[in-house]
Amino acid sequence: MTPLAITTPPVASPHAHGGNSVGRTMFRVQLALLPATLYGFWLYGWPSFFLWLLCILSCVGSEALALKLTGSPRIRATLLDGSAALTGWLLAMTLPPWAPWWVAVLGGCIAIVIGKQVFGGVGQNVFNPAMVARVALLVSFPLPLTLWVLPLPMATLPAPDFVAGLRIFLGSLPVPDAITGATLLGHAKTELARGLDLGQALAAAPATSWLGLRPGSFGESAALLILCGGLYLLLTRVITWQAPLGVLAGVAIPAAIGHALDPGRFLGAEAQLLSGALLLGAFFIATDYVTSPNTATGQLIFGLGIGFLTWVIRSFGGYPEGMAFAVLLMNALTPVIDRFVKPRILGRDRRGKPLDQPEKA
Amino acid sequence: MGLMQLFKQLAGDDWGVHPDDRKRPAADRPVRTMPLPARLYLPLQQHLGSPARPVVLVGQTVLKGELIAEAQGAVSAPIHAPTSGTIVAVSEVTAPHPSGLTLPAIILEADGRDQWCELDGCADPFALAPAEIGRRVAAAGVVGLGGAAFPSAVKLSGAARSQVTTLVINGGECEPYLSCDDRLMRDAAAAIVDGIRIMRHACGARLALVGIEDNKPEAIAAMQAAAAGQADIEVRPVPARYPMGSEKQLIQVLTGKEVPADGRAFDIGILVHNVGTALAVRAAIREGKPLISRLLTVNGNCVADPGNVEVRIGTLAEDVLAFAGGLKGDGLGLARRIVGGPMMGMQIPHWRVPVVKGSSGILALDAAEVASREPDPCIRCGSCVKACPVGLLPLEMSARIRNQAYADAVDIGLKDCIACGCCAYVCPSKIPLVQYFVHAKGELAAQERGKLRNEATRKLALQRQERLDREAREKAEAAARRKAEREAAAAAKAAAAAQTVEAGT
Amino acid sequence: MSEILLLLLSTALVNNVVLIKFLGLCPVMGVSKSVDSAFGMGLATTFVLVLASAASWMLDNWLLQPLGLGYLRILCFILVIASVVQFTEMFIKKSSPGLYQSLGIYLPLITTNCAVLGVALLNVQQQYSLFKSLLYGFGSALGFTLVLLIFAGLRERVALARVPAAFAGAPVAFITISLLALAFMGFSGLNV
Amino acid sequence: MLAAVLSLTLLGAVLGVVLGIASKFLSVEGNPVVDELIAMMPGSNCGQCGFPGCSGAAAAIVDGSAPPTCCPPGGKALASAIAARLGLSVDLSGLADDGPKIALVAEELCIGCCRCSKVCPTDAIIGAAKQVHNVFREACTGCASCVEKCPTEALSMKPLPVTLQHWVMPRPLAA
Repeated sequence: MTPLAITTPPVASPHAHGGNSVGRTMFRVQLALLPATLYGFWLYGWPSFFLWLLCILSCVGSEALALKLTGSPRIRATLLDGSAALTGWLLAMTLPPWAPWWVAVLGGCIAIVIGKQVFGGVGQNVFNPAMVARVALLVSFPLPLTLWVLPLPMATLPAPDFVAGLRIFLGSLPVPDAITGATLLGHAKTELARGLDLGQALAAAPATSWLGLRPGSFGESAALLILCGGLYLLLTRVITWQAPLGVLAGVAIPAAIGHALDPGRFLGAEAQLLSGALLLGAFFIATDYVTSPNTATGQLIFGLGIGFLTWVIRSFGGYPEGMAFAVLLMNALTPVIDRFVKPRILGRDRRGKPLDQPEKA
Repeated sequence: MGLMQLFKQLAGDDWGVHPDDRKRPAADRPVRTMPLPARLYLPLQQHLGSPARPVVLVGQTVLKGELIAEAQGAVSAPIHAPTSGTIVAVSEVTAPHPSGLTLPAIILEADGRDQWCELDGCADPFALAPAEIGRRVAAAGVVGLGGAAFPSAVKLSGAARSQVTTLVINGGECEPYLSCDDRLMRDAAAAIVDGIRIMRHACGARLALVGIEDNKPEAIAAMQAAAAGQADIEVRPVPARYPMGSEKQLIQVLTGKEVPADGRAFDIGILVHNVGTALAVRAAIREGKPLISRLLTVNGNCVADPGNVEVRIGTLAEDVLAFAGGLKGDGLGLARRIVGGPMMGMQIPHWRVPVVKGSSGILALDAAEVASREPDPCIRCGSCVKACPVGLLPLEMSARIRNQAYADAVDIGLKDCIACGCCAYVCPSKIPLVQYFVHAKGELAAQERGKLRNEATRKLALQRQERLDREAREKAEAAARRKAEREAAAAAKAAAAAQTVEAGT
Repeated sequence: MSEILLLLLSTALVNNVVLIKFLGLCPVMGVSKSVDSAFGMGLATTFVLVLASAASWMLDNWLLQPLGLGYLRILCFILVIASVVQFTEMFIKKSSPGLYQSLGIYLPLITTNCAVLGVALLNVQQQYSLFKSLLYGFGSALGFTLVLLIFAGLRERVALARVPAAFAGAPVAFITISLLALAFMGFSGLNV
Repeated sequence: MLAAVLSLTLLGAVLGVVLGIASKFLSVEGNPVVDELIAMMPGSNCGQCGFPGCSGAAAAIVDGSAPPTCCPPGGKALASAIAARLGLSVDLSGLADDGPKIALVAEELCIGCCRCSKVCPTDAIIGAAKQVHNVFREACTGCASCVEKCPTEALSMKPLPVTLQHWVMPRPLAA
């Protein structure tokens, strides 16, 4: 009998698939970001919308350009999986809401080209692209990156209309001084530097943070909505609980201890947790698949590290906010964590030696 | 259950996957027996170990159940004629294997009489010595029917030697689509229990545990009823979760013990057999019948009339499918042909592949079921790490294999991989992880062979060097000898000449 | 006690030799392809750095300064460092041929590792005591080893990534270490 | 001036003595890595690497003048083993390894000259003078030294047929 010609190359099992896909995961993360983003538009008006849009466009554009230059055969498929758009979205969430247009363009370029495509594209990078861009921008352009506006419902001036918003965004209209303010952490840092006691300086700060009614990054808006998004991701199993819990605990525990020891010197746990990019970072940045450890234990360590470093930089460092630095530092440590924290292989002990065989009776 | 699940997930005990089992409706339909096909193709290697050696000649007529190929070597199994007829050839047949390569096989033309040879049954197996049971099981060519096809007698006698205490009967059948074990347990529970008792007697275990996934309530009920009077046979439902039917996982769930890596279940006093094997052992001992047929599941969206079919070993998949109503729409929507289950089964290049002892199913899947698509790059989501029942890092291993760093992949556990397919099943990027691992294992085996070859070469080169030295030495010795002889001769001549001169004077 | 800790932390993290002072980049780029050899290099450099800090301090305080030979400082320090490195090299060659092989030329090149000479000279410049010099040397070595290890881990990951051909090898390594330096800027201004 | 000269001389002398003593205690005989590599190589001294023998190739690989892939009979297996031992990264794709090959005698062309069997490093070619030669499959290492010696081009290298036991699942196409 003559074997018939094989038309397809041989493939290995399994011949079934669970149906999960990269696109679905990215879509769910974006869905989880949506409430906080919409609320952010309401808080900060048109300029923030332009910032958000341009960040995403810049990221997607850079991705397309980079893929074209590297001669990738799958440009469309890669763009459609939504990872570049998500990077842009997350970058926008960490920027001051009224940052000028060139910040968005440059940020998107840095995030995608230097943070991601240089390493080979999605899944290959070692640092979180959005955080790379955020830190690079902060270090290079400290002024526009620390210009915080008051949420419009709190401001004395009326919200800028579409045209005024566009002009502010394009830099042809200066940001009115009347609506700028300082973030809670920045305020704490300057007050401390002036030798003031934090207890007096920030009497009733955290209460407004739940609703986002204080100056801050675009995505820091309402802690409540970020938390809801995070819980949605947890429930749909897009993320696991280890990294977020690690971040929150890593900040809360030292903050609580420090506050108990010297309330005038250290912010309390609640103020630390609700301010800055902490919640956003805990649920959306620290859970980034690519740049966090593979194992549950590793992710817990990773989260604790981010939390602790954030607290250290916030409390002792030169910058008021340390989330982005902490994320990058722990990203760098991820391969080391992965090297030492591995799941136990069935039938072996933690060191990889086969289990002892019991003595036969 | 939901809460329990959540707790287990929190505790990190969340191995495996929960695929859509798609066992019904095929599992609920009664078993059909397939009529005898015209020709049977019996590969000489249907089991793990060395291939069997044919003991028949072309043209010879054989009776049903007659030995046609004998076991050779310590780990091997004989092959018997599934029906009476004439041996028409000893040639090659396509193996149930993705490579599409052929295997040597005996081809038997059925004469239609289906006449049994003389069988040597035993009314009271418990009077037999355990070793005798092992011998009979070996002679009947029984192999593990769960899929691995390891000769059962080797396991039984090995277990008896290492004094196992527990016999685990694997009724997990965790592969989606397949329901032949389910069907056997529903229809022949009493016979299976009898087989279990015989095996327990043969291996000397005290307790027999039957593990059945809880998605088969009818089978659990039937087995529990059949084992009712037996204090030492316990039927235990286990949670439906793939790969529950894998030996090490089932042992862990049933007994809480862990088989050491590089070790076997014997080492912790456990012997595992499939339910189908229990039935085959019973037939071999009680009736003296060799293993010549098996129950298999014909399933998949492309099959017109799916169900479980009793098939003679050596029947072509083509004939089995024709019996099951053929393919829908003449196989237009067919995306993949599989022997075995969808998670670990073998893709086959065409349907002219024989059913062997370890074939548990024939699947004809359409494109929606296969859901194949071009893979994306790994996004390191870690789903595979969570799903891996062995605790490996599939993403790291595949990245190393992609860069051909096979030794590095072994360092992080490639050899512990059981190729269950959980990682590839959950991968959002659809990376064919198992293919990477199978490829790497193949490459490593090839390298190992290369190493052995190098060693053999060195030995041969050394021998040649010795030979050359010896030859040179012998040549030198011979030359020396000849020279000595020549000199002696010359001396003698000279002496003789001197004498003549003397004599002359 | 807290002063000791502070000095260690500040030399290891805030004023990291590699990422902030840009000293000793040659071995960082050269021996960071695998974590194991990076660890070996880190140990070797730590040994040399600590020993060289102590030896150069003694040399400076007990010989050069009393004799007024400050102008011979660099010459003498290099002599001492070279000897220590030579000794280390012999020791590693004897005890771990594999590590010796994988460190290659970078092992003798510790001699010219500017971190070593730099730390020895900085010790003199800041007029540290012997104990503080040792601490300073050790802290710097700690920072060096830490960065080397982290960087080697990152490079092992990057080696498995699909880096575009134009960036493969050294370019992507430079980008990686620049991003690492960016991350370390978070420690700037750190004071307790 | 004198102090400077003296102190430098003294320093140099002391350090020199210390290092001299150390080199006595820490001396290493030969290069153990080369010996290890020699033990790994096929040892048939077939010469395909371009070095006089396996030990020459091992030394060249260790000092870096030859790549670990220079041994064709060793194939990928040896190359990756050597690379692992030396901690080198090696590009295996450059190695022409399309499966093992063995020599085959075309019987109708063989004149029984015995030239091939003389060069075979493993004595894999059997046959007396004026008799058709044959290659002993198990002993042939595929070094191809015999091919060029054959005056009638009766010898050729043929790939071994792939069997189920030797088949390797192809690597998935890169995404």
